[in-house]
Amino acid sequence: MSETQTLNPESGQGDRIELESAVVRFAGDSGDGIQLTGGQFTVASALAGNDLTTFPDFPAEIRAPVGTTYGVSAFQINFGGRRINTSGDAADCLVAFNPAALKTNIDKVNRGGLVIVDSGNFGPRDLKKAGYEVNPLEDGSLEGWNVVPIDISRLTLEAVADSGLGKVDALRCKNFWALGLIYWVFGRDRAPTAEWIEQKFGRKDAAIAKANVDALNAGHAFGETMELLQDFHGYRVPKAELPPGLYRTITGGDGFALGLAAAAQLTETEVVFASYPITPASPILHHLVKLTAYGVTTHQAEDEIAAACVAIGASYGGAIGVTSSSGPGIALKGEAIGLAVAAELPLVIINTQRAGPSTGLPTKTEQSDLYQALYGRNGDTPLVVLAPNSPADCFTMAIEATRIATKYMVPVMVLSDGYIANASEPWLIPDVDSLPRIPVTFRQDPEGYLPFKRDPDTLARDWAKPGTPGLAHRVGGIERDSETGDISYDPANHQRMTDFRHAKVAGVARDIPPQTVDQGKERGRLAVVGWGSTYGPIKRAVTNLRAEGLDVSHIHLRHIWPLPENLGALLDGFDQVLVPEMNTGQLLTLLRATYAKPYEGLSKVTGQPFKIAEIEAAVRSRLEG
Amino acid sequence: MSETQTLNPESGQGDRIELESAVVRFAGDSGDGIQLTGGQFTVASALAGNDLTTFPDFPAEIRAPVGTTYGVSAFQINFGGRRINTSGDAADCLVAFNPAALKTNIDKVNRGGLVIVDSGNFGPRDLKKAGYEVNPLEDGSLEGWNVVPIDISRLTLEAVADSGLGKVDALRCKNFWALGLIYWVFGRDRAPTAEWIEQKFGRKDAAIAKANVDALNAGHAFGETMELLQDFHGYRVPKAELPPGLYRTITGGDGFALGLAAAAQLTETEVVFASYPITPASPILHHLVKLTAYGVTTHQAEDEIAAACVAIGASYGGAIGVTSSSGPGIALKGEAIGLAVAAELPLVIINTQRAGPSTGLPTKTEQSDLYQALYGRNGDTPLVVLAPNSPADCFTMAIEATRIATKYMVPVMVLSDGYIANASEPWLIPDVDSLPRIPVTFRQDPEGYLPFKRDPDTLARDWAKPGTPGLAHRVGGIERDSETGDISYDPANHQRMTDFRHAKVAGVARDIPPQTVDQGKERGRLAVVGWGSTYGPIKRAVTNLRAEGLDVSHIHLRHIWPLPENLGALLDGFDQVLVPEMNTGQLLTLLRATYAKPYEGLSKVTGQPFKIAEIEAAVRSRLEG
Amino acid sequence: MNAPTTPAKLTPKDFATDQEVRWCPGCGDYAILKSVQKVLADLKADKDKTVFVSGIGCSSRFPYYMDTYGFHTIHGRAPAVATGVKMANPELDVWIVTGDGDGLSIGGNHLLHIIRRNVDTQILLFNNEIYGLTKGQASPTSAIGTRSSSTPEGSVDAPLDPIKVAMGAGARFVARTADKWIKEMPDVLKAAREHRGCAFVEILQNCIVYNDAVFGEFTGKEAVPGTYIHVEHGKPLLFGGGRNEPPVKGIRVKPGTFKLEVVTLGENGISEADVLVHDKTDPVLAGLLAAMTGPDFPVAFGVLYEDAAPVHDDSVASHKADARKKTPDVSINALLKRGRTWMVEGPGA
Amino acid sequence: MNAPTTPAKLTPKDFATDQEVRWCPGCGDYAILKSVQKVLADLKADKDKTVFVSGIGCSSRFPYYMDTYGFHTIHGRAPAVATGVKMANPELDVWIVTGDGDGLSIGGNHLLHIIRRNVDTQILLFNNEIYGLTKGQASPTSAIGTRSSSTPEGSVDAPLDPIKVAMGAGARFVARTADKWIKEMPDVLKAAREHRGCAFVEILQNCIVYNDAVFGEFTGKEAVPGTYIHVEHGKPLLFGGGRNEPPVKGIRVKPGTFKLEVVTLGENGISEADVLVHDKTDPVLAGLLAAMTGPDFPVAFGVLYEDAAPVHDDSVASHKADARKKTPDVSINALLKRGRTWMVEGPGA
Ligand SMILES: Cc1ncc(C[n+]2csc(CCOP(=O)(O)OP(=O)(O)O)c2C)c(N)n1
Ligand SMILES: Cc1ncc(C[n+]2csc(CCOP(=O)(O)OP(=O)(O)O)c2C)c(N)n1
Ligand code: SF4
Ligand code: SF4
Ligand SMILES: [Mg+2]
Ligand SMILES: [Mg+2]
Repeated sequence: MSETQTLNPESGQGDRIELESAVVRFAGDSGDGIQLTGGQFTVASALAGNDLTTFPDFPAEIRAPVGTTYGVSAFQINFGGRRINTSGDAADCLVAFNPAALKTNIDKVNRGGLVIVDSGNFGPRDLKKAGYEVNPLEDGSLEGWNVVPIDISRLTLEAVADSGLGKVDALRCKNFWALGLIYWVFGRDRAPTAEWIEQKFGRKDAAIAKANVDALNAGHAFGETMELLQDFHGYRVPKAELPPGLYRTITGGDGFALGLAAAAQLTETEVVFASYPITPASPILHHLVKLTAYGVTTHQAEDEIAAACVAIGASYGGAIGVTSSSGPGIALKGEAIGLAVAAELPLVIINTQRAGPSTGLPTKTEQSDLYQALYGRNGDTPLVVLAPNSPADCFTMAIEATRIATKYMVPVMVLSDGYIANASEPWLIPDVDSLPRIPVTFRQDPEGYLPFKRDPDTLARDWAKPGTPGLAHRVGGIERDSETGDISYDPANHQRMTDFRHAKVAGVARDIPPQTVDQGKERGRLAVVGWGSTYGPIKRAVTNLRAEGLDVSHIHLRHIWPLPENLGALLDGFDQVLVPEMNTGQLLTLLRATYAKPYEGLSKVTGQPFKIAEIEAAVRSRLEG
Repeated sequence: MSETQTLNPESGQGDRIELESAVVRFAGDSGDGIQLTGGQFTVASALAGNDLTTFPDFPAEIRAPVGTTYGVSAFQINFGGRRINTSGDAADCLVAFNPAALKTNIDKVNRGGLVIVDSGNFGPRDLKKAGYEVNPLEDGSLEGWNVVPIDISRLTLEAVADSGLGKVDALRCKNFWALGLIYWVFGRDRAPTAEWIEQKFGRKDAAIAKANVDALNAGHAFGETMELLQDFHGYRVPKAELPPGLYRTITGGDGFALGLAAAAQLTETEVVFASYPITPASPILHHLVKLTAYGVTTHQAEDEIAAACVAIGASYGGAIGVTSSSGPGIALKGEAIGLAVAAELPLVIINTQRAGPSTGLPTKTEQSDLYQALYGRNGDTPLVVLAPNSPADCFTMAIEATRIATKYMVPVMVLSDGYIANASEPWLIPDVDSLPRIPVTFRQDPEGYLPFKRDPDTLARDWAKPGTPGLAHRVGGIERDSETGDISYDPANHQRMTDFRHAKVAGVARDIPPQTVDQGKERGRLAVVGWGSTYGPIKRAVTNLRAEGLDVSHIHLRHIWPLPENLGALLDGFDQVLVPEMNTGQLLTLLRATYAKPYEGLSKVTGQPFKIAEIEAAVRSRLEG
Repeated sequence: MNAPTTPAKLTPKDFATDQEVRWCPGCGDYAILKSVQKVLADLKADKDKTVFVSGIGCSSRFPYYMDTYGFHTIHGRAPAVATGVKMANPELDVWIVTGDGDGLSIGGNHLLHIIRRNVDTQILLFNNEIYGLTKGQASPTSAIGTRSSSTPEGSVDAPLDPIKVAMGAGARFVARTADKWIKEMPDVLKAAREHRGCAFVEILQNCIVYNDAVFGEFTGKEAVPGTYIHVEHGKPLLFGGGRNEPPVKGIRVKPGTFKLEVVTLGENGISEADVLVHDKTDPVLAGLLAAMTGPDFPVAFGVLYEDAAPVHDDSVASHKADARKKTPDVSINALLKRGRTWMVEGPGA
Repeated sequence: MNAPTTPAKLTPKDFATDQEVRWCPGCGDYAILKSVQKVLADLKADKDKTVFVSGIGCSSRFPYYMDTYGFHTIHGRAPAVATGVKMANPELDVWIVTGDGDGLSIGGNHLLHIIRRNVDTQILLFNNEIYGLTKGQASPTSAIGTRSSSTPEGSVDAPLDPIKVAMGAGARFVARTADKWIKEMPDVLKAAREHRGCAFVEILQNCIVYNDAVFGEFTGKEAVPGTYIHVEHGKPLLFGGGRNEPPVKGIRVKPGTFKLEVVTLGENGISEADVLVHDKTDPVLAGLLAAMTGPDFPVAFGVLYEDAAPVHDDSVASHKADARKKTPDVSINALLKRGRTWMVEGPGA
């Protein structure tokens, strides 16, 4: 059983077929409004009570020529009447607006899946641009799928004929025509989308708004009146059981941005966010520039080094310095992060990882910067590493990072990735007022102030803001006396400070929740240990395997360094430990080094997330082999 | 038994006391010519047939005010009739030219050691500048040592009275007076030093030359005629048994510079060395700027990133690109090193490590950049890591790094440190003509050229120099097709290339010598596993402990990544494995992660090398406890 | 030998690779690519001796489309990599392609220093006043008020003027052209290639997606007469007539100041003789010309400044030659034995 | 309250820390330290509101000796750290101390950008034309031919002119002084502090150990008359008389050019009236003055250029104020609910 379930349209009996969950994929030219269409379908599914996860699949090129394979933009949604953990291994239903979209996406559709194609776009030039020599709709190459060619272009033109729009504008409505059809397939309510269209276009151009609504309705009517497949009356995906409350969708970029704004409020301290644009990290900046009113000042620096240094300067100045980038940019920040470790200043560093090495595959996801997070600096330079496991968790982890950074006066690296950054999921909006405050105190008392004297509990030094009377002091990157902070070349002092830095970070382990088992027993034959964005596929795979009766548990780390205090003992309870990662085994290195146990890795480095089936197979081979 | 042996002057019987080895330390103001004095004593000891190791102890300040403690410059030499591995845990004999030198160095002298002090410099102002409230020569605080106060200043002035020099210049001769006295103490020949003085000053100023020689002779005569201590007739340190041949002294900086020049000759390929000044790495640059004629072009770049990029550009252009720095500078190069890994170009990176984190203690030694070497980049970015274990080994490792980099088209990181950089040892000059050539072939044949096609054996791609007809091609940091090198977003290709990069570096293990045991048995109770500059103290400690009958072996890694293929099995032969490092346990992490065995670390992070006694104690506590 | 020694006539296509060009349709980069290919063809350049080095950005994809040697490096570092290429092989003709973000934001330091060292390369800075590849953030050359994904309310920081920066670093060749000056661009590029030393060329380039038409008024066929001037060494600074029309305006020094002013020919007795003659060796004039912007002044195109100076390649070469001259024996064995050495005799001795 | 609100008279000592100053005896840094301490005392600066931020180098040890807030950061990055400090608290008076290596080699890019953004700070660039702390390698300002540990045969690359670089980045305040101008330096520093925006001050500083006396001829008590000029806004550019002597020479524009020339008063009928009056708002004049070097010209000291422009601190502040104005409810709960939301009813509903 996989996260998604292959459709079997033939089984219909006049009624809608009930599906536990379904994966729909829209694909077309960047100009076809694919992301917008997907977004509307997402809202409709959410309103219909489904749980869901969505993932946009942008072209690597900014704007490729129309009709080319590398210009195809796609959007995938997995929605269901049960908890949804991934955007789906493969689609049950594809809408392809042109040959290029069909070509690049057909392999992502389950055999037997429904493939709706705008046959109006399959002329010789369109086929040639996509690199087809023969029309795939005619050569039998699509036999394994339930292909439904519809001349959506023509039908759209007909539907909006009396709108007064020119042909080009009229054709722009075809995504809504297709959306209407898909709404029929899944029995969705059109009203909210129609409303949205009114709001978006209505003010500027009532004709365009009306045409789009007409197209939406026409597509829907087409579904109702025409038989797409023999005896096919559409699907029904029941409501999921979700905790009640107010929901919105959230991406990883949103999560961090909103989480930092919340952190500014919870700490009652201004956040200074400094970064340099880079894929796939930039959405955090793009969101935060709109949140100035909430106590977050943003700064687009001249480069990543400057961004880190601006954040460090801001922390020195009494704000919460945050910097964000992706792998290559984080590499550049290494020296500056060392300064923050040495000066013992709070600093939050967000790395939205992408496929490396070097420029790598900027738009593809990977988890290969864990080494860099743990070890990517000169000297013995420990810091705290956290990893959210979903878009919504970015909100939580932004706050957690701020809490640890300010409480321990230490840099905290948060590892997200391209998948988390762009994926979107429904989010039960939390009540920020009910979250625990994060008390941040600035030293005020000049009496007995020693810049590097420590709180005996946290080992944090005091945070003394410039401008505070009587606390003038100097800090720097040269080794500091363990109390006065003056430059010290004393060997014993260097050992003491090294030990302090180490113990301070290690001590954070006492201040984080003990590691729990996400699913399965606390002891057993095999534990799958994951971190970050592999949460979804591991969770679903373990659910499936446990349903089959296999003795497997899922442990997911969100605090990577220090590791939770109980982790070693927990892992000792399993005969085998399997660590799936989208890298060549980086968490594996950490765990083996820490516990000196021969845990095994499962590595995938393709720029693509794990499939549920891949995890299942790996576990099975170990438990059944 | 330690590397050095405490003197017992009382045991003299009119004859010189024979010592297996001795440690002498000179200390004074930077302006007192301490390093020069030490250098002369080194040559004299070498000519006397001793093995030796020396270490200069410069002040952190460029030129501090005269008489201050932080302006003290020192020089230590350990020499003997047996193999000498370190510059000595502590001195047997100290020459202190002023109170500040006494104050900062007395703790580095063995109890009972001989302390010669220029009492002519112990006036109230001198004492005050050094922070003494009472004259230590008079308050009994030096009771544990054999202190011999001599008014060297006055005696020097007397000795050179007829030189015609003014008082200031005359006083400048006092280091030679003291050297003469020490020559008497250890029975050294004055002639070569006198000759050297003639050569150095003779041409410019015969009077100065004569005065210095007179001072040298006067100091010596003083030793012969005056009794320094009761019944003390000086020491005799016998000749060491050294392999015959022509010798010179060599520091780590010299080793790298000469090794790179040799590599240029052995590969018949030009070396382009690009770096940015930084302590303690700069001596390599300072030496190489004088070796232009030998096929090494140097470039002082605007920063470390540029230095790495110039080296990468040079490698792309068909030269051997080399870059060098210390920890903070290497941190800055991380992104660029990733480009070299991705573009698969040869690159040699030399890191002369210093104490971190951040600016740390620039003049102090540490081994804390191993993590950074192994893991300090974004992405899965494997490269080769080597570590010379002595100044002379830098010569060998520069050549080895070049061999691997050019054969495998891969960056090689070489980890030296502040101790190796500045320590000096006698070096049996090798015959470079008899060293194996390093064949470097540039692709010439356009037929079938594919930029990323690999040699099936080494997995290296061809090196194609711009300017070669018919080979025009493009490389870059975006993931490349595994044959054509064109940009490829194909998931399977990314996995393949990731695997290639990994396998290529792993394959180097087949091309390096199997790990040997430096000393002791191949199986046993405890193996001490070291790397880099801890070689000396570990070697001496293990020698001493083995002489005591303890079952301990010494294994020293020079190839750190990939690890020698037989290492795991070798370590399995020992009940315990102890890994001493001047960091918080970085090689330990690598070994534990690789072999999943609970090896133990011994950490020292003071900016100072291990003492022999510290290693001995750690081993003893494990074998005797 | 009878083999022909001059290559057959080359065409721009000879410099094109088989890679599909993947800029957005309508991007100004296409025209620049064509122009560079044309110039190399016209000059019968040896493609095996030509190297394009770039950083990261839309513009920096350039090398993939040139059938020469090429290195698409990392963001901002192309000048340093190019310096290394030249040090390994000074005979190569090295072109650096960079963007306003690549060259003036993250790469500003390397730009300063390659210019200071006067490494014999051509730098083509594609200035579209925006970050194209990362989807449209403000760049250090974005005009104040530019609305972008990182400055939704309009950018507030003053932009850098690329030519002013280059001159500040001591550039000895600076020129400006634009994607839309299809006819004029090749001559500027040729002049850059002919210049020994580091030739800095700012190319105004339209990013149709994120910053469309910011140069529209004063570049190309549709440019408004009077908004631009093409300068030429030794020729009077005349402009304003529109395409193929005689100029109607000129530029002269505002008497008694260090400022320029625009004069109208025929007004107040002004004739061509009153107009300043362009002297490309005058750095002050170059600075003033580079700084001209509308609406009061035309934007200047062409070679604004050129004056020879010692070239890095030559100083490296002569340093090598001197060293060799001073070191008759370059064997490593001799080197190792230099300085203080001593013999240890074998046990038999 | 009766407590005094104006602080008692401050002395330079009030700004000195208990740390032993560890520059080499005779280093020019001592005089600069004294001068800065004096200026802060004279201006009754609030030391709790004053921050010194530096990079790495001998010069960058400066903060340890100032009893104010201080941050000794990493090599070349002080401008970026200082920008962060100002963003956290714009009320602080932030001074940046950097060297010719720190500021113009590794830190060149940050220097460009803090100047471009016009962050309200004072930048003191100690130019000794050498790397002091790392024991004497050539720096990007070393004169051609400088023999150093990295250039034993003399450096070959053309040096950068710090002021030219700053002006190239669009600086709105540039000044030059020297360690040996003990009497004149305080006024320059005061002017820099008074300037709203980024004030760039080049301070020629003697490194007695590695580059002694390179400025000896034209700085301080022993300077040769005629080799230097102290400029003042609105005053004629006169010089050459030596200490306490009336000037004998002047500077004027070489007629018909963009060049300056030196004239001798009383010769060929030249009088003070023929001499150019310093206008600190003229960037071209500032550039020409900054570029003057011996033997033909005197070296210029003083405030060469100053002209107000929008300040980064203000644009950040007004951006914040605007945002608050547009967002009446700044509760996060309201923010989270913005946009599309939907209710999921509980099982009981
Ligand atoms: C170290 C690093 N930082 C950031 C990026 C992301 N990045 C790629 S191109 C670019 C800017 C591109 O702007 P520009 O140089 O103006 O080129 P254009 O795309 O406009 O031609 C950025 C920020 C990167 N690839 N590497
Ligand atoms: C990243 C890094 N690179 C290199 C160094 C070594 N370093 C310290 S100071 C310095 C240059 C100092 O020159 P300058 O800025 O002119 O200051 P000065 O000592 O002359 O005052 C260098 C190269 C360093 N500390 N950090
Ligand atoms: S984003 Fe702009 S600069 Fe980049 S290819 Fe598209 S049009 Fe050209
Ligand atoms: S090395 Fe030079 S700059 Fe540094 S403290 Fe000494 S004299 Fe001053
Ligand atoms: Mg751009
Ligand atoms: Mg300097």
